[in-house]
Amino acid sequence: MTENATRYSPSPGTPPLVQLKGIAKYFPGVIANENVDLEVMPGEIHALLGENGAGKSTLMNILTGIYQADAGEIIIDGYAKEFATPLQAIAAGIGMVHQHFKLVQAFTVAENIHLGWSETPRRASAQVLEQRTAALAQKFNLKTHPSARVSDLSTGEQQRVEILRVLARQARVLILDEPTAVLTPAEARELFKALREFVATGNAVIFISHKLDEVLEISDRISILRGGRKIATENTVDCNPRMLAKLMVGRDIVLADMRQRPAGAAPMSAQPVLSLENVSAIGDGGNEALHGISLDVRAGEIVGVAGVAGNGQRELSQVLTGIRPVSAGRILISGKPVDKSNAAAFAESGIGHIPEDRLHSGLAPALSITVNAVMREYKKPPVSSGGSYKPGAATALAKEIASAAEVAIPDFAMPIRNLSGGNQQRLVARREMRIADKVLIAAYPSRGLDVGAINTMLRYIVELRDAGAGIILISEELEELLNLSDRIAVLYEGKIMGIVDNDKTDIDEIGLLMGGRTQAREVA
Amino acid sequence: MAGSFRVQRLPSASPGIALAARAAAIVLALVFAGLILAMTGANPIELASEVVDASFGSSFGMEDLGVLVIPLIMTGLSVAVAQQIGAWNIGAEGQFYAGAFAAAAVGLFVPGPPALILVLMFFAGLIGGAVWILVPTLARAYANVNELITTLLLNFVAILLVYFVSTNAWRDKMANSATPRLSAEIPEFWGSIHWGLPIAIIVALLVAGLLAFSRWGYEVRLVGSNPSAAKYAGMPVRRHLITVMLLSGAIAGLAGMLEIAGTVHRLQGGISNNYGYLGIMVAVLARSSAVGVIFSAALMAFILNSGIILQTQGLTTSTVLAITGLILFLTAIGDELAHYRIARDKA
Amino acid sequence: ASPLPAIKEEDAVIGFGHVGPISDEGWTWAHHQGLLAVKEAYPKLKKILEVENIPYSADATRTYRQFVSEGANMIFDTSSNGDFLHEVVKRATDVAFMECNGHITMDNLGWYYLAHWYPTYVLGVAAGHLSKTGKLGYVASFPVASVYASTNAFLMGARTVNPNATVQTIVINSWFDPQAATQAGTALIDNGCDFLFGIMDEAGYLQVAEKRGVWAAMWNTDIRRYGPNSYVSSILIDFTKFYVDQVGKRLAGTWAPSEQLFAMGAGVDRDKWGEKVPADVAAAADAVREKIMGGWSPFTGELKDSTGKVRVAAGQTMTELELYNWDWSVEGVTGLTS
Amino acid sequence: MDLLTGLFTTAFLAGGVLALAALGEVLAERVGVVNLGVEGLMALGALTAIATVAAIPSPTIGFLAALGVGALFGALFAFATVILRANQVLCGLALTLMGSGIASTIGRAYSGMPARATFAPIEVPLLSKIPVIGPAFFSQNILLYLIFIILPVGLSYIMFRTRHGLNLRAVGENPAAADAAGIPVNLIRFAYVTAGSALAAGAGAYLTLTFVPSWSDGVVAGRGWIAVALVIFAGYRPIPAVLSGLLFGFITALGFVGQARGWPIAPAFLSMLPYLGTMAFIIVPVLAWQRMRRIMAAPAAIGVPYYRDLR
Ligand SMILES: Nc1ncnc2c1ncn2[C@@H]1O[C@H](COP(=O)(O)OP(=O)(O)OP(=O)(O)O)[C@@H](O)[C@H]1O
Ligand SMILES: Nc1ncnc2c1ncn2[C@@H]1O[C@H](COP(=O)(O)OP(=O)(O)OP(=O)(O)O)[C@@H](O)[C@H]1O
Ligand SMILES: [Mg+2]
Ligand SMILES: [Mg+2]
Repeated sequence: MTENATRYSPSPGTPPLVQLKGIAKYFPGVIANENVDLEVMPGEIHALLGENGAGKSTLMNILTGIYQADAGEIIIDGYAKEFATPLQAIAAGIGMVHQHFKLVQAFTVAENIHLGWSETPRRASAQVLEQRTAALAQKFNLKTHPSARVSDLSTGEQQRVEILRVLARQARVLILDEPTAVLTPAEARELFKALREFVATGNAVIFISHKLDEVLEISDRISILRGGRKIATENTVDCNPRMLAKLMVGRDIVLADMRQRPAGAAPMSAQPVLSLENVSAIGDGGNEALHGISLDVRAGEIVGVAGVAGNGQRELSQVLTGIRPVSAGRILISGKPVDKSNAAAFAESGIGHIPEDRLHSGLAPALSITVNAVMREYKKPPVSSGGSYKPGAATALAKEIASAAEVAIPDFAMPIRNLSGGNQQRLVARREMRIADKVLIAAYPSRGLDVGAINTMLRYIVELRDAGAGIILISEELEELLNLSDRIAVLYEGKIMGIVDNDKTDIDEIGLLMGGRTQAREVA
Repeated sequence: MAGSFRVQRLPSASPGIALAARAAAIVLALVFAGLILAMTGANPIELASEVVDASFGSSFGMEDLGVLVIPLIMTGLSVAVAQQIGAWNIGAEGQFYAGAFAAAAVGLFVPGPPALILVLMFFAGLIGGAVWILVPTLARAYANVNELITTLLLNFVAILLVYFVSTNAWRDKMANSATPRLSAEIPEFWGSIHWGLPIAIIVALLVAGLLAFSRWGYEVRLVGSNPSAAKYAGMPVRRHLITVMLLSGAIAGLAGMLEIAGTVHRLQGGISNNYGYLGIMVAVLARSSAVGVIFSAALMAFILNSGIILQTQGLTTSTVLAITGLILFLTAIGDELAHYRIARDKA
Repeated sequence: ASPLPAIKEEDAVIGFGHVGPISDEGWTWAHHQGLLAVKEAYPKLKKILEVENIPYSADATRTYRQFVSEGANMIFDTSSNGDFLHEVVKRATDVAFMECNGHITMDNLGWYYLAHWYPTYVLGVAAGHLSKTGKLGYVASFPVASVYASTNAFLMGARTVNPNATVQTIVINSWFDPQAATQAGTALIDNGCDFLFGIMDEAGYLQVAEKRGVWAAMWNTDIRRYGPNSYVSSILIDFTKFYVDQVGKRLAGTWAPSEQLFAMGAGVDRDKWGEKVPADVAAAADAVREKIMGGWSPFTGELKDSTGKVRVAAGQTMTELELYNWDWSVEGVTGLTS
Repeated sequence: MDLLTGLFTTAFLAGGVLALAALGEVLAERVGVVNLGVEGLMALGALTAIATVAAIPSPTIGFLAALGVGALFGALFAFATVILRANQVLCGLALTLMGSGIASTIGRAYSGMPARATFAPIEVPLLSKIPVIGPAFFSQNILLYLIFIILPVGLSYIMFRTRHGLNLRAVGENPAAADAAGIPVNLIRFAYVTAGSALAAGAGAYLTLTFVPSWSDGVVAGRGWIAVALVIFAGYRPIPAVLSGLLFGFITALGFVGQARGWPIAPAFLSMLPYLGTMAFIIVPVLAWQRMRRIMAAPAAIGVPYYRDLR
């Protein structure tokens, strides 16, 4: 606890605000939850921890009436409840910010805030909704564009809409499923302040996160799930990161200094392997999203890209991988200018890409794991020869990728959608690293991963760097950037505000740049 | 809460259960229809044995099925192919006519030995169908215009075009509204079943093979499933959209060619018994699998032919239509229910 | 070819294949009346097969084949299915086939049709009297022989009264589409036509005529109740005698393929005049009817086509087969060819 | 009657059928369900209207009865596709077959019978005297005002200006999001698919109570398919849906007028006009004006059954 707001203390004998008893949920072949008990007291911020796939989201989906439990009881304020539909849960004061956004892409922010809400005026014109949204955004101090279409927003901006929506609904229990994964530290701090104010009046928060520091900072108690079962509930004051990690994973996690290069690692090259020279690009909305960006990556180097989501990261990663054409400037691969943006050619010349939104743009969710795993190498033997495609060889390659990614897969013909987000992420990362001889563009590679998995993911990236590839690491995690990058570029409104050397900078300076201030001192 | 049993939906139904569900749906529909028929005084058992007898008991019946299944395989395949890339080709009907039109043009006006003419007609059919879907394809690929509506509208145009030529310029004076008999005919190999049947099956297998075992097929599946991911992988999204839609049109056009060169032998209005629309059902029943289309076309042919048999037994067309609808309706439900299983509690 | 052997009534199976529904109150309904007459005349027949709505496609072959499988001894195709039928005819040589509006005969296939152009000419005379504007409207399905004969005969009749009369056709490109027929009728009236005629099976344009207060004549059956004030008459068709006769011959073993065009008064005629048709108009038209029944043919040259070319020389009379296969419009008929 | 007036009059009559059916389909597709049963529903409605007025000679009762029958079959379709989540395309086509089959089976008893009661035109005083447009629009039957003014304006108000409209559109765009926000997805889908089916049957009733006042087998003649197409053309919006019905009716009428006036174009080609014209109206604006793409976009979840447990 850093700053202490006035704590709410329930009078003795007050029943828990939320009590789950013996909850079980089975999916075909999976025990998502079994015999889970959970108590959340009024005034409490209760953190829920667990590895990817531990069953956290499932448990919360049961509490919000989206899933029906196969066994167990939900007790609110001491009264047993049946939540057959989300509406009943909402009526009982339960609100949730979902891990996979529940937003209507074609609607504006204002419309998304107001849908399904009983307080929405019956006669709801666009103007009215936008005014109300602006007022709400002001009240909860979350920046949004009420009239913007959600499909035009970055992931981070979309998440802000989700948070605003639930806060606006004055829930008594607020469930946040990895809410801060895409917020800047400053924004996260704002959010925490709001959460503390929220519980100060006797409300409760269930907070799911993989960021242990954050959990230790914000929560009062912590429950840990593993393999669908609850392992423990502890008071936060009694916890430390190492012990939490061990509880979650069942073994010790060693956090190493990633910038340390082992002997035999490839040295940083003198010449850049990938350069942008004054590159501009047009965004989906038709406006210029990148303005005259210049950036070099050398082999064996990790260049971090910091910045609040929505400041051109998506466009930058697309330009760097040939998906989006440049409107001005040029791109050089190993010193040779690229004359036409072409994603296949970029991939063939050794540029891999872990995309920001893996489910939407990096995978075909409805197709098999095999098909998705070979997406980068289907043109090469052994998967294909001539014009033919060999399903057997493809599955073999998929198995190879899966084992490198340490993902256990029962059936490679099953749609990849059925895998957990974390496992999808690992597969994509391994798939991309196989082709990234020159450069890997990794956009938010650790987003949504548990500590163990983040550790693995970052290890992958460092291994690749040591093998001599240049890395562009786009992230909002300043800790992560500082822990890995050799240099950090800060993106703000489509421009690079500055590129700083990791050895000569600190969080504060980067924070200023992220806010749009120009660089205070020059970097050599 | 829930007892010791619970209902789960599996992402895919096991083939055995799916087949059983389909059979159950058909049986249920027939029982239902039989009850209604019995109420009107007909003898449903007798009718049913008549259907089986007439379909499989005589060479005539088998011939009818064999001839009817050809256009159904082809139009079903056409729709299924378009589905691979995520497009709805509601225009197989029109492309069928366009293919028939083009093939007839060759058959009527190009002199030459029949074998050569047949080959030319084959390609004319393919091209005719592809040309007919060209505008919807380009409109979809370059302006993202929904192909469902454009392909549908062109059906009506194609039908009018065929009526126009067969009652005007190309008319045979000794027929009411048809062109003269085409010089070249696809030979028959068993009764009235012509070589169009093996051709249709080979084309379906070829397409299935291409989709499963070629790089092109791999890319097409990916583009059809998630264009954004395909773009990310550097695949030519638009080019595949165009080629697959043109292929879909060409296959439907070939259906028209096979029908006039093998079965009808003249160009005239009305030669397609809604084969294009039936192709949609065939493709849906086959879950857009190219091999599955062969089987669902056979099922559809059996249902349709049974309808004709029932009509000669005194059932009106409209009753038969309603029964066919009921069968398909229950089949759709059965297909979905096949995904569910009842599981025992693990607790 | 030797005639098909006689069969006992108790063993005989007769098939009827129709293009439309029996309930169409037009063409198919008329043929169905024939079937009923056969049933009445030969009550002991083993079976009468009847299928409606047979599409003009390979489905027709399947249907007629099914008739044969069911043991049919004689089959009537009531709306020419051409090759689709002939395919079956060739393979079922012991079955007698009659094709309505057919064109060829085989050892076991004959054809029959109606010389509808004569009563149509009579209706044309009435139209010439009744139409004030001289603009006659015609709702057509497709530009086929029966439509050419119908429009031509209609105008020729009208021109005997009003030499400036014209027939404007609208082709709706469908054999059955009440919505389109209604719209076509409306468009004709809007364009100044005050007498509608056509070849549709349903009452669409008669209802329009009634609503708009113009005259209308119809085909096939008496459907005056749809427009009692507008109804002039119909080309009334009657197949009962023909069907009973044909079945009788088949049973007796005397059936042989024949080509038959029913003459006026023998299967085709005008209907009883509409209630509002003035007596003098009816009388004038009936006088022409008498003349035709007496053997006179109005289809005598000189006849020019719509381009002005002389197609039938002066004094020359068109043969019945020429009338049956008419494929050009006489001067004054517009809309069939462009 | 003036030619242009006649054109408009038939455009309203013929277009009304399409407009009402298209409105029904807008309702279904807006909540994410494709109903290809329109053709069959129209046949059922057309017959129900005729059969009802044969017993009770009131066109209003006939129309309401058709709505009821449409709702009944719509509920059956919705039960299969929304509750049981069976394939929408297959169920829709099956509904068309069943509807047409049942209507013509029962319809045998009613063929040859002119509608015993129809909606009579009402002359709106003064307005009906306006040249050209006056008689075409202000001396029409009451249903026409329902179809061309009350329903589209009302529905588009509900859809785009109310809370309920926001919720129903959300169901068609992203049922999972709607569900999580507390919107009863299946209830809304069920209700709107049923209501939309009622309107489709209403279109059939409109056909036999005003435009072609009698039952005959096949009277719908494929207009149901056109209505489905027009919905896409109209960008899934009520007002454009009725306008596109009107446009289609107008171009069809134009084709007939062209024939009546002896335009030197073969009738077959004039008959192609409405189809080709509609194609041009779809493609050209999108080519000319990029923003149309977004405006015309279909609800994102269209045709996809919603499973809560599926991710
Ligand atoms: N709808 C579903 N169908 C089938 N399996 C599911 C479904 N939802 C979740 N699962 C499975 O249930 C298990 C728990 O998933 P859940 O999403 O609750 O995990 P989580 O703890 O939230 O993980 P993460 O940290 O990755 O979000 C996983 O194995 C997952 O694959
Ligand atoms: N993400 C997508 N979702 C659905 N369809 C898509 C998608 N991406 C492409 N398509 C289809 O493929 C067509 C061509 O795609 P492509 O990406 O080449 O076009 P574009 O560059 O986005 O469009 P344009 O150049 O016309 O602005 C699109 O018009 C569309 O029909
Ligand atoms: Mg989760
Ligand atoms: Mg043959």
